Amino acid sequence: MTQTWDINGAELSSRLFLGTAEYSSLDALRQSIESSAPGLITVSLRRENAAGKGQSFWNIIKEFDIPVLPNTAGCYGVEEAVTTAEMAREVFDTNRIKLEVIGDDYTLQPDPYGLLLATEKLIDKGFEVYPYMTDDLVLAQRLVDLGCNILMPWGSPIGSGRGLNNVYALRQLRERFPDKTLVIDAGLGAPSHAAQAMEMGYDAVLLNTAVAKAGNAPLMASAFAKAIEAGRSAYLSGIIAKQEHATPSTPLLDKPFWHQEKS
Amino acid sequence: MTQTWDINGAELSSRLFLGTAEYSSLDALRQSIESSAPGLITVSLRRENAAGKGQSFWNIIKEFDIPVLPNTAGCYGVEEAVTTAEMAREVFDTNRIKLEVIGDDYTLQPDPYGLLLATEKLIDKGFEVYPYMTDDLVLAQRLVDLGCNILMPWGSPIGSGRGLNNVYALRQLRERFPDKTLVIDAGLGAPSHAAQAMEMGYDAVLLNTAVAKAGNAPLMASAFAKAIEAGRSAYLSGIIAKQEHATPSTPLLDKPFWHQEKS
Amino acid sequence: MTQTWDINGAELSSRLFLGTAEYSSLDALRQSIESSAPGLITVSLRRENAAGKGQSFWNIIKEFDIPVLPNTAGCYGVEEAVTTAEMAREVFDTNRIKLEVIGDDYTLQPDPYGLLLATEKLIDKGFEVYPYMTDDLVLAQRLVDLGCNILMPWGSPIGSGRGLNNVYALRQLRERFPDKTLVIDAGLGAPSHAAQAMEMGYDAVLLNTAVAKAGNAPLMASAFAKAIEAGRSAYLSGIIAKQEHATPSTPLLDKPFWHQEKS
Amino acid sequence: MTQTWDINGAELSSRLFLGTAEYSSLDALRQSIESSAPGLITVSLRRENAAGKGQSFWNIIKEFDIPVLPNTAGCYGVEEAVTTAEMAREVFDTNRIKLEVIGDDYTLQPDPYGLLLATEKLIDKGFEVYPYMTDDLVLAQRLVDLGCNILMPWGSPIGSGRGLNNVYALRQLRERFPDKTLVIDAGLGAPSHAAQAMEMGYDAVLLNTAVAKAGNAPLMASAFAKAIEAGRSAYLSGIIAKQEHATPSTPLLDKPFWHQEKS
Amino acid sequence: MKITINGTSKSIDDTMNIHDFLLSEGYEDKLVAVAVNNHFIARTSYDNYTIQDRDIIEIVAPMQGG
Amino acid sequence: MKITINGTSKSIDDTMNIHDFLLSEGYEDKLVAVAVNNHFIARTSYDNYTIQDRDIIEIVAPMQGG
Amino acid sequence: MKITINGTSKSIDDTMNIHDFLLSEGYEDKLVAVAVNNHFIARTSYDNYTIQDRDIIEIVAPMQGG
Amino acid sequence: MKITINGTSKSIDDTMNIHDFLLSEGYEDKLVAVAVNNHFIARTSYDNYTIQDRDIIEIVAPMQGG
Repeated sequence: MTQTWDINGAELSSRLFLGTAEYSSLDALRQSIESSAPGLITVSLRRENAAGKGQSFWNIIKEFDIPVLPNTAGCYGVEEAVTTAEMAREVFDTNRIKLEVIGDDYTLQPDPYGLLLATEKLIDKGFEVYPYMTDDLVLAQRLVDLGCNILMPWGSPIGSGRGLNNVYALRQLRERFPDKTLVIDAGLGAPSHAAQAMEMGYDAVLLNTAVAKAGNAPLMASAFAKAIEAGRSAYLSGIIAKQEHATPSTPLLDKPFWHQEKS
Repeated sequence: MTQTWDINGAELSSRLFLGTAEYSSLDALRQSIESSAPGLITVSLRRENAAGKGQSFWNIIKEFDIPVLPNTAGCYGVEEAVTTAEMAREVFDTNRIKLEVIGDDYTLQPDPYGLLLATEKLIDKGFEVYPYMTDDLVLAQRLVDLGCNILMPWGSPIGSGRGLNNVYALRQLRERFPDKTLVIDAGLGAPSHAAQAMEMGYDAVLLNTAVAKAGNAPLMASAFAKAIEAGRSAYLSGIIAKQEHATPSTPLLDKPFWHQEKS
Repeated sequence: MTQTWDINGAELSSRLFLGTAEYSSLDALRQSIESSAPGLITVSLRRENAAGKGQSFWNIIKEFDIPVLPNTAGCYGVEEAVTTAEMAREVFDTNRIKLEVIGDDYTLQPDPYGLLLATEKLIDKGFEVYPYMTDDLVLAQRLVDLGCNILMPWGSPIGSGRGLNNVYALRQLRERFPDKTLVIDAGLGAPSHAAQAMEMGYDAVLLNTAVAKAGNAPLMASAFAKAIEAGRSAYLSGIIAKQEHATPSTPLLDKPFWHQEKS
Repeated sequence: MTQTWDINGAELSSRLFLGTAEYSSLDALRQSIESSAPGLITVSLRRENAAGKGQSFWNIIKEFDIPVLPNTAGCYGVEEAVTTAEMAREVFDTNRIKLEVIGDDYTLQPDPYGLLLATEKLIDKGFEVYPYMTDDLVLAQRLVDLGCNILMPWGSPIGSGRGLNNVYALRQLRERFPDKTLVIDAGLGAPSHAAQAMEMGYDAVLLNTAVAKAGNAPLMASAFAKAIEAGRSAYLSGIIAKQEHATPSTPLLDKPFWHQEKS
Repeated sequence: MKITINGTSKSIDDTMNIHDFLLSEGYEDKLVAVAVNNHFIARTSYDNYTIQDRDIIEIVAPMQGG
Repeated sequence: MKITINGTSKSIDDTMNIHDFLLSEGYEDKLVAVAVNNHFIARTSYDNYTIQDRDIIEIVAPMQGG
Repeated sequence: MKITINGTSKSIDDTMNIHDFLLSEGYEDKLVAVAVNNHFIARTSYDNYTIQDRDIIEIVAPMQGG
Repeated sequence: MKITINGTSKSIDDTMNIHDFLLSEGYEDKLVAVAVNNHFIARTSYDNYTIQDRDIIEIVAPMQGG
């Protein structure tokens, strides 16, 4: 019933992109992936000791036949982000990179300056860049000019659960880049936030904290998966326009007692 | 995967209540019921001539093994509403009645005075009253005092597609009547509105115009069905609390290049 | 520069109605009245012992040449409210009564049923009723039918500082009762809330907690007074319509370097 | 009663900065300045022919003893903006420059890249830069690093009258730059928007369209002046915290009929 | 005598009960409910109620509703 | 006899009217209003109303209100 | 030689400096500023800059702005 | 000589290339990637790069991420 869709030539089975961090256990992570069947799974790189603690996580992800999207989480510098991307490409064997260049400690806001520099270098190196960005229209245009086909504006700060802080700016982005793949990345808290984004015509939603930190992660994962499908279907179907006044749903034609006085 | 739930002793298969009016065709109606599998279907009564135009509609609804909820749509008077309810009980062979006593032409707002009088009479006559009401807490208490186990506050005016006009009042109702069945009735436009209501702990959502007048009614019907399941699951799972600031989803422990300067 | 206005034949010098409770001291109350020069001052009645503690308060209010509006605060019953109103009329020598009939302990919501009964009795007894009401359109019509020329819908629960919980309903009230005096009573927290109400065409604003509990009551009182004047002037002037896109304020005609490429 | 305040060492008599464009007549402009007594007046430069059409406008502005803030409105290029600023400094005999480097035709969004380059050049040339910027925190930090003491984030697109599109981002800016002068520039429509900005702790508000295009410009100008004073006083006074439930303003101690049943 | 049926006035000669009336009007195989002068008449009472001059009769059937 | 005044019960020996009662209680120079058994007693009726056993009397004065 | 002034091309015979040019164009009593080929020319330099063929000259004055 | 590996300094006697180093450190069967002095070293270059004194080496593996 879910339709597959195309992103830069790859066919994805879902418009939910799911993060793998912050779950109470690897088992909770596995169950959340199973219950939501995401189209992409985001992963990261960390220092590894000989004990190989990262390997068990990776073995779980490999079980699933779902493409991964490595990130450069926590990078503040351009060189750092680029080198991390190169290591990720080798480890995960994919050109996809969720490019995070952080510009602020408190909001984890993307740095609109470093992001452009890193994007340019990575596209030169043959990467398929998924830029984690703000909702800035001019930044979006610069990224598109550099060759990005995918833009991932934040809804609100990572892990804040605030939903869409600036619906106006996000609406503008959709309107101005009708042919690009737009993904809301970060800040969502509830499925209704995800549905709202999809109803606006966004192509996908990337989530992590809202699922991983929910009371019941696998159940919340499936909730988001459904909400994203719901929002997409609503966008495709066409939503009724808001009215200032009521219009009766039940037609009044042939209503009985029509001659009666109002009480 | 959908769970059945109990409403006044009856087992319903979905938390979506779907209206049957305003569809572009009886076929669009049939397909919308099929695609969304609602828990209740709302129906009405109109003057019938010997030609029996109402019968074809009813034959479609009978195909489905879904309980119906007759309404008293368009009634302004108490007697009128009560007599309509009695006729509906005989025709549809159910004690359920969606009681509408309208108090205003432009907003189709429920009349909080006539509603109480009609509710009292109908409960005396053995009806199971589903009151279409405002979000007024005192009205809710009066209805409960009369014996209502189900309350159906409006989200916004019928057919307006505005969603939840007064989230505060609706939150109060849920908080104050934890043991009653609360259904958002009327005014929703998009699946995100329905998800939001369910995330607040509402038990069900009643819709008509948002589906019937959508560009593609059957697709929108399924969208709402999914959004309602999503919102319910999120409520059961527990939604993360909103934060003012960001918290990194990807842990920074063992991040490479940790010693580096920020660019 | 402030204009006087007419309310039921009386001339008021301001559209701010100020409550007198909850101030840190009688002196803070006096200064707040001085700094904001309200059009009406709300007062109440309480049990008095021979020591006469109520008299000092009243001596302060009497200093000001400002009409008072006694309330029936805390009344849950109709008889109780009516008898309180009668005592207030004698003590304060005015037919004005702010009629509060409370229907709920937590929200202090007006009881739409008791309010109608008490209003009818008090109008029979020659009172000029200022009903503290919800934003319910049908209740408003009933009150008008009983002879009320003034309606005082709440913005949000008393003392909550939430501002206008249901802008839609308040807009409807203004639209439907263009010739009645509409006053927002209760729930405001900040001057911007009061300005917003006045911009919507409300005739006045009644405040207490937002001023009395502010860090600096007299300063906040003057802030609300200014905001109410600002909102009124804006309403009279006519506010620009919201636009989806920008329109340059500085005209581009004859801009220098017009031939230049964009950087 | 209005207090003067210091901006970069200059003493201003008001926290309203008023634009001079789009008025129905020079007379409407003069009256609006008179009725609102702004702290700064924004002006621009345009191509002049020998007839000297610009001179009459300037003669009006000179009448007022109010400092002017020239802008670089409509500049898309860095060089263009810098040269315009240099011409403005000579013509208006002030180092102040409202630096606009536009990055988008539809939203007139500031270009966060060109803005930094132009700011650096102008600060080198001894200008006091008032940057018209987005609400981007990283951009703000870069501007501060370049030496800006004043930041002018937009509320929403110029002339749109939408008010504050992203309250969260604006709140972050205030919180993170407690010692800088923050001015909301562009997008406001109603006085309540200006009051809201000032209540958040913003230091001033810059307006043009909302006044010039109002039904009655001089009246709207005075409305904004009052709303800005109201918001500032509220900020200084301290606004009550929002509550979920009500707290009675009129104390219940010694309430008469205390023994009574609730009706 | 004159009656009103679903808002339209109609003349019928002899008095009859609801059951006969529905038959004569061709409703026999229809799922309908009946009210006379704003009072509900149950199916089980169709034989018992004899239509009077000036009766206002409502005959209703299932219809779409929200 | 026993009465209740402002929620507190009190014994008074001989019957008196409201006017006398207020004097005896020391309210003479106070701005107050009176209700007995939930009914308002106007100032002009103080002399006419004789306090009964078990009367519930409310005596109120101006106070801060919102 | 041909120059562009405020976006309009114009022919002037002999070379002159900005000061002479403004006089000849009737700007003497106007409050204006000047840029040539996108570079600002300060008043104090009006005598020093001699207009060249193909120069692009901007002459601006105060105008309404937001 | 002294090197830094994943932020911790370490002494190794003789020079070796990345391939040998990973073996000696017990990473042979691990899925890892390597950077030296902030530059990525591809697997295919492990044999070619000889570790120098003061080299800063990062060895990373898959980990949870959002």
